[in-house]
Amino acid sequence: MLAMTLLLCVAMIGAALVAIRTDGLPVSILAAGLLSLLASVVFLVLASPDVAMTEAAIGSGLTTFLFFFVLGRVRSGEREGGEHD
Amino acid sequence: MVSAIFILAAALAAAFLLGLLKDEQRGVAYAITLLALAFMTWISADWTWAFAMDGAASVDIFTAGTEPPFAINLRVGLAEAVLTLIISLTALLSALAMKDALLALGRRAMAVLLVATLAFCGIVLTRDIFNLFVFFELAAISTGGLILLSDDERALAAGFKYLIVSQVISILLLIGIIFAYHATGTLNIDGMADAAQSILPGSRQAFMLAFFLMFMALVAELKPFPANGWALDIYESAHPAYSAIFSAAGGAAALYAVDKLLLVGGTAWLPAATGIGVVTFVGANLLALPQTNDRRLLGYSSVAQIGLILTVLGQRDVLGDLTGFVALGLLLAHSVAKAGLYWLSSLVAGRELSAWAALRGHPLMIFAFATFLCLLVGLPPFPGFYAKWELARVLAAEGRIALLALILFGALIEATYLFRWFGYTIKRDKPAEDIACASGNVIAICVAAVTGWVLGYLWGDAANVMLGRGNLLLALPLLFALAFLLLEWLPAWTKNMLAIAGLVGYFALTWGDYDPLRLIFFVIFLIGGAVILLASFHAHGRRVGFYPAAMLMYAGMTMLIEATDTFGFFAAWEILTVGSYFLILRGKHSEPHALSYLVFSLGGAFLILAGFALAASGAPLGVSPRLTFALSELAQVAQPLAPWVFLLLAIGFMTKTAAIGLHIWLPGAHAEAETDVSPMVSGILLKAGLFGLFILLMSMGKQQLYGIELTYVMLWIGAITALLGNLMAIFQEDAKRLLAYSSIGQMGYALFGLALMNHLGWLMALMFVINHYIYKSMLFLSVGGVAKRTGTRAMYQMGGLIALMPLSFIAVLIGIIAMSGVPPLSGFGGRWIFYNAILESEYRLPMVVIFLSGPIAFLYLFRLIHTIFLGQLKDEHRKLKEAPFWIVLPQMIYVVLLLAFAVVPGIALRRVDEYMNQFFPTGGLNWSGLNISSPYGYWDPIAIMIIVGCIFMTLFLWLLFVNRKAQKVKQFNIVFAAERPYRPETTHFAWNFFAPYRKALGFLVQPFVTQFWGAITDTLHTGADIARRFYTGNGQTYAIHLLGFVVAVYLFARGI
Amino acid sequence: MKIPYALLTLFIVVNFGFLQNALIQKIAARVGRRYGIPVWQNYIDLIKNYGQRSSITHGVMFYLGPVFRLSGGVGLLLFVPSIYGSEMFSNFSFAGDLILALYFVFFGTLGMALGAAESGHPHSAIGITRGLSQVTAAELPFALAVFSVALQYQTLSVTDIVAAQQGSILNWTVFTNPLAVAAAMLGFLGSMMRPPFDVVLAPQEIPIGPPTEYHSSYLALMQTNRAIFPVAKMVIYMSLFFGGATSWPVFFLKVFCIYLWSAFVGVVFPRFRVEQSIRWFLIWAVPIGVLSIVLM
Amino acid sequence: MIRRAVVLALVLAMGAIFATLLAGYAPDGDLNLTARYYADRTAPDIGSANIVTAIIVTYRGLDTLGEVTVLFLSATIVGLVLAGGRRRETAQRPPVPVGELLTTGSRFLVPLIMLLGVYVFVNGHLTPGGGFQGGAVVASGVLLMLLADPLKHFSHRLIAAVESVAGFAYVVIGVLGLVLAGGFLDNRILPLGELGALASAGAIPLIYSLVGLKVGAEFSSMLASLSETEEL
Amino acid sequence: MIAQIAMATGFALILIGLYGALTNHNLLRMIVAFTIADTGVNIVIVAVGYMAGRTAPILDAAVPAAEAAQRIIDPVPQALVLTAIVIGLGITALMLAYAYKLYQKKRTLDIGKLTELKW
Repeated sequence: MLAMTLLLCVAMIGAALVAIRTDGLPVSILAAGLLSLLASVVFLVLASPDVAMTEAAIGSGLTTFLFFFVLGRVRSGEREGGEHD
Repeated sequence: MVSAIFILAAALAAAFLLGLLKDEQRGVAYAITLLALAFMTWISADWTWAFAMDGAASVDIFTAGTEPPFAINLRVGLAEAVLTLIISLTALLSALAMKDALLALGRRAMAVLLVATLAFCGIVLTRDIFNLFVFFELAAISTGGLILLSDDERALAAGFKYLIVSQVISILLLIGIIFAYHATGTLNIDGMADAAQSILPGSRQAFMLAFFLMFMALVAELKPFPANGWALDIYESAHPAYSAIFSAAGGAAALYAVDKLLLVGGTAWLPAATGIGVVTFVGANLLALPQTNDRRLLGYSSVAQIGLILTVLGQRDVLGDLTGFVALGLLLAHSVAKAGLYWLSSLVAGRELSAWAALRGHPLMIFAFATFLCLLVGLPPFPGFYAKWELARVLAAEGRIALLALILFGALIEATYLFRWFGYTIKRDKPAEDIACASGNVIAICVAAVTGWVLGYLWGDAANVMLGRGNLLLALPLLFALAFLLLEWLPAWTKNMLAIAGLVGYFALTWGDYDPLRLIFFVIFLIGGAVILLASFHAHGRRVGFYPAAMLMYAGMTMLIEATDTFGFFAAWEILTVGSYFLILRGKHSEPHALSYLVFSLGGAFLILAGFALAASGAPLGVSPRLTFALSELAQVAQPLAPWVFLLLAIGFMTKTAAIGLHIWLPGAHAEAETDVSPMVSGILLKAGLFGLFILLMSMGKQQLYGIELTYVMLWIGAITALLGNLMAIFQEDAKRLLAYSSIGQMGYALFGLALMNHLGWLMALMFVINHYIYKSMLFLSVGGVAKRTGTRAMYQMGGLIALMPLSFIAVLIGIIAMSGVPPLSGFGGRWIFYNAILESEYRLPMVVIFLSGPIAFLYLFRLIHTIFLGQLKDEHRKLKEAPFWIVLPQMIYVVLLLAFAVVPGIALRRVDEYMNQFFPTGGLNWSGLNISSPYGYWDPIAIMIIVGCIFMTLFLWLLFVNRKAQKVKQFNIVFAAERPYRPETTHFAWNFFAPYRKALGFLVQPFVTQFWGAITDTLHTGADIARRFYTGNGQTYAIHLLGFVVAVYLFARGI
Repeated sequence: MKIPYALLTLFIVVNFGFLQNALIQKIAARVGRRYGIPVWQNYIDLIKNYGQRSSITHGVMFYLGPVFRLSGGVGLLLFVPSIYGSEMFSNFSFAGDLILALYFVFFGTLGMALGAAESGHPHSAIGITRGLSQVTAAELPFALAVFSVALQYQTLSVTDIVAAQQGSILNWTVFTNPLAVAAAMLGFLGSMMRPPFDVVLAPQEIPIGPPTEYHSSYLALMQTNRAIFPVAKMVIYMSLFFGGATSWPVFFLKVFCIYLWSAFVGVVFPRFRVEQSIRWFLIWAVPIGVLSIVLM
Repeated sequence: MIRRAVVLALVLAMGAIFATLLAGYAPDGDLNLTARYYADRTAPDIGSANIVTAIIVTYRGLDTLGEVTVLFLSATIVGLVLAGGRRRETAQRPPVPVGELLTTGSRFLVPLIMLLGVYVFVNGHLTPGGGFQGGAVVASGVLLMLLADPLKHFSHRLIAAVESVAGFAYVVIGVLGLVLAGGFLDNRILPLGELGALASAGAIPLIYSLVGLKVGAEFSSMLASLSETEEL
Repeated sequence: MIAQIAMATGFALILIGLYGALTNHNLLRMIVAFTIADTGVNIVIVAVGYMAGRTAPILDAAVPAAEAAQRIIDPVPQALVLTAIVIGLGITALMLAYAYKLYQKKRTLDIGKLTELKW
């Protein structure tokens, strides 16, 4: 149980770092979606199924979709505003 | 009453109902929205009435049928009811104001508006911390939505910045809530507060941190100083009606949330709240100085006011049950004023401050604008004034002087930029397009203005009930002044008749119950005022705005005399300051000078406020600082404080008598005022300062501060003021400025006399009060009459008017004879008493300075009469008529008065002389028949008058007899370098009349003081201009500011 | 019964004034190795001016100028007791004390200024400016001296001050309070329109300053004042500093000597500009006055 | 470059605060006051098997009402914000042809998803999940339909009607709770029924299904308004 | 021990999210970073409520109502998180709509270019 949580946590932090540091925006959004998914698994480990379902449905499902939808609408913008600072 | 939950339920039901309507039915949707808002307003008004009238206890409303700690409960007390009333009323009026924007965007925007109101009411009502978080998020999202109402392109970016910041806030708040829950076991605020006391030391540190995070999140909602760039952008770009809601309702709700949270945190966190509040108040006010955009300026002012109220909340431990009275007073004043100002800004098209000049065509709007500014700055009869007084009293009692000083400094800056704005509105040229008089806006503004005055009455009543302060709005003189607001439609002369009748009537009613000293001031204020008002008959048309302002000034002065306790005195002091400000502002070029007058006067008034607060706190330790502090009790102030109180009050009063260093406002204010306003302000208003000094010296007498005798310092100040005032007067080219500087010099004399602290010194000062009133009013009136006829005030452009304006000449001649102290007239009496006074006093050196300023006074007087009336008559003035009858009449009255006073000075001075005995028994005058003798010399006015008269008449008749066939010739008929002069300009010697004096003593009149004050204002402006670059406009930077702010406060909090 | 005696004093002083002025001018001329005017010259001028028929006026104030001037001179003379001790020659001193005399000096100056300004002549206006500036500066040391004397004798009535100085010469103020007297005598120079400080009249530069436009009977009044006014002022100096006069011969002698002091200085020094004279008074005369008060 | 350094410093400072919080954290040995009350009182008072649902719907009913309003608000404002964009059916390039697999798959899957969604929010008070999760699932079903047939025009009128009716009904139930039972949003207006049965826990199932419907409608309206905006 | 780990990761996520939000100039990247931070907060909240050796707060056959108080973990944080997630979504949707509208009006997604409102 402990080992699994450790693994999940490390994965989550990895996903978060990828989401922040990566250049491509789609990759970043996907990483955030993955993070959400991992989070819902952690919620299961922390004995809160309700939250897990919500996180899965809304967190990874809808949020990621919203991002892709807006990204689609703003495709050209992504290239031009891509550089970090 | 309807349960308060219906406020939330009704809003929600209406919002969902709007969804059902078709898009085209916008009218119906708008009607439903107004109906829902009206219903919410009615419920909260009903509750407010119940609490205020029957004083019922606060009521808890349970949801989900279970006890609070386990379910969310709402509480409705007086504070909550009033706040929900303000929130829903502002929302209703704003809905009216932004009718077209709402109709344009359709029913969705109306639903969002309803939910926004619901969210703010929820924040106020809920007692559950997580529920508070939900309502805050609801408010954030609805703000995001309502920002779209604005037609300003930049609103979108502002909305996005706001959402970024609210994300950071929600992170902090959530973490804070969960750890607080973990430490205390409950989410209910009251439950958490009880549990916090009994936390075992182990987890106390964790709870403190959790509370810190929650506290920081809520304070961030209050737009604290360094981290409020996002709020200012919203205020600037959002629809003004929405900004009204955001500022009035949003501010009120967030403040009450912080108040509830502070219950949990206990007294450990109050210093932090005070610190943040004061920094915000002073910082935002400072940065508001260089603002030019009106809505952004209002944003800064709103942030500052919320900071001030946070400070008051931070002082809860000291204010005790007064916290509600003070905080609510300031909050309501802020909400009503800010909402009103934003609605006004929706009328005005241009966004610069001077674009508001378009309001000038609508007197009602100007009245509303003035009401809102007075509400904000906290001038009497409004709630802010009572709140500021109680706050100052308590802070001084607790010895928190630095905090009081900061608050007063911030308030002074706020008054500066607000009234500078008012000056632009009244004086700058009107922009082309008039204001868009949408009915919704106008209704909202009028309701706000009326609410402002009603609040003033209510707070006065509350102060009367709770603290025994007189309700200002019930004071007869103030009511009389305000009545003139309603009579504005009458022609000027009827109003003038009414005013004079009022003044004289009031004098006749109440002159009996005053001691001789106050009676003399009372005579000058009322009867003197009535005589000057005679000159106002010359004006034609309605003269809108003159009479309310003038009567306000006179009301202030009468209340000053009537005041027995420090509160009444200070209220009167501020009323006359405001009244005289509006009066001076009427002059053609008087805007900058009126502003400098107001800033100096308010600065002085705040010093007096601090002085009285200190005096009240100085009461003997055993006795708790009393609520009312009688003026006479100033004498019993404990020793360590007494000199400080004396210092503060003396400087405060000396700003009004324009002592050197504090005098730069006087020349502009008196010279640029209207013809009949200059005598009022110069002849009468300066005496208010002297009256204050009389009261101060009568009660506190001599004071020592660090071994220096304060009255001795005042002696020197008086002497130097007299010298420099007169010296500066000599070199003036403008007649009215010359008289203004001469007033400074004369006030220096009077101050000197007062500071001598002996019987004759005070008598001389009083003699000066009477003399100065008579001849200064006369001179100002005559110079005003001449200026009206010739169209100029520059003396070198006039000349030879004796033939055309004989009456004015006689008035000025008698005036300068009296003023220069030449024997037959009353001026000599003043000088004679002065000589005896200085013989008695033990100081020597200041005498030298006063001796030099005596003859100098004679110089500028002669310059006045020579350049205007004597010498060569200019061509363009050939066909001038005498000054208007109504301006000449008061002058003739004064001439008769002067002669009478010269012959029989006893009528005024005798009773005052006996009255003085109770302060200085030795060294009085004894009045034996016609002769007046003092320990040193004697003076027989009637004998002098007769002897001089006889010699004069014999010689005059003899000369007339000898030259009975004399031939009258024009001025030009003179032998001049053996040729006949052609141009009058070449032979009228007037420009730079006292050139030798300038060469000899010019170095004394370099404008050091003006440069000094100029340097201060410039540093403030440039400093503020550089500091505001801090708001770069980048949303990310604002989030970084917020984080930095949280970390900074954490480091500071770790210190305590 | 007071009035005839006052008129008698007036008559004596007028004649004494005419003779004294002529004598002083003769002395000044002799210093300049000129013969000088005959002693009775002033009487001739007076008769000539009153005799002139043609007279014009520039308005009411023009009339009042000389009237103010002369009544100032006469008033000053009569408000101060000429002869100490004699009831006859105490004139109208019951009406006011030293301060009345001090401020009555301005009455004449004010009148003169107003009258001259009404004449419309630029020279008189320039003369007035110079006159006022200089007189006010000269007034200060005198005022300080008077204050110092008043402090010394603790009274403002002239008779009491003179009474305090009776007895031997040594109790004259000049010995008991030398600084005050020094300041007063320096101030005295300024007010006597003699050369170091006669820029006001400036005979060569602007023909006799303020009274430029005056002629015939107006000038006559002014000349009678020119006789009375200096004597009246010197009466005050005499009473305050030099023990006052108990009889007319002593009166004439002391007044003449005081006048000589201004004459001697006048013939020696060139003319000051106005700011130079102001600075001179403020740098030299005033400190002495201040010292006299502070050391009292 | 300085900006990143400053941000790093600030974040580390916040990290320090969180670290102290973390260090100070000690898990409770036993349930605290509120949790114990919920644990003991939920079954008899509310009759809901899923304690979390009981808390969400009744005990902290106002929160949920607020939350639903949040969603309603977001949907409305997204509609408001995007209302500016030109409608899709104007000069729009023919959409990319949809793959065969997607259309048949969606035709088969959509009803199943909808069924799952309905099941989730109807059994909110028994099994984990509830109105929000169910709504989200329903929305994903609608999303799938959108993907399968981009040109399919959803009648905004219908979605708005469903949303409003559900919201209004929710408020009415709340007020009924005040009128009939103990307080606003009290679920005891209907019989509690027997623990674990479908028709138990008073009004909770009704409320939660209404919430589910509303959330489903809101998400679909959001997605619909998003899909109708034209491409930039 | 699990709770501590989860909470630590939660805090880490928040910090990473904040760092991401405050350094990236692209609006969408900021919004992504904020969602990460929100997830982090949710994890922390749930981790606070976790008690070792106890099961989910659902009363069913395995956990009868009687002994619920000893067997279940604290349900309150879960209720709070559920609301927090939904609210997080609400705000994210709004921010996305704003980002879209800003892009439509200003043709840029760089936060540094939206600075007309300043000083």
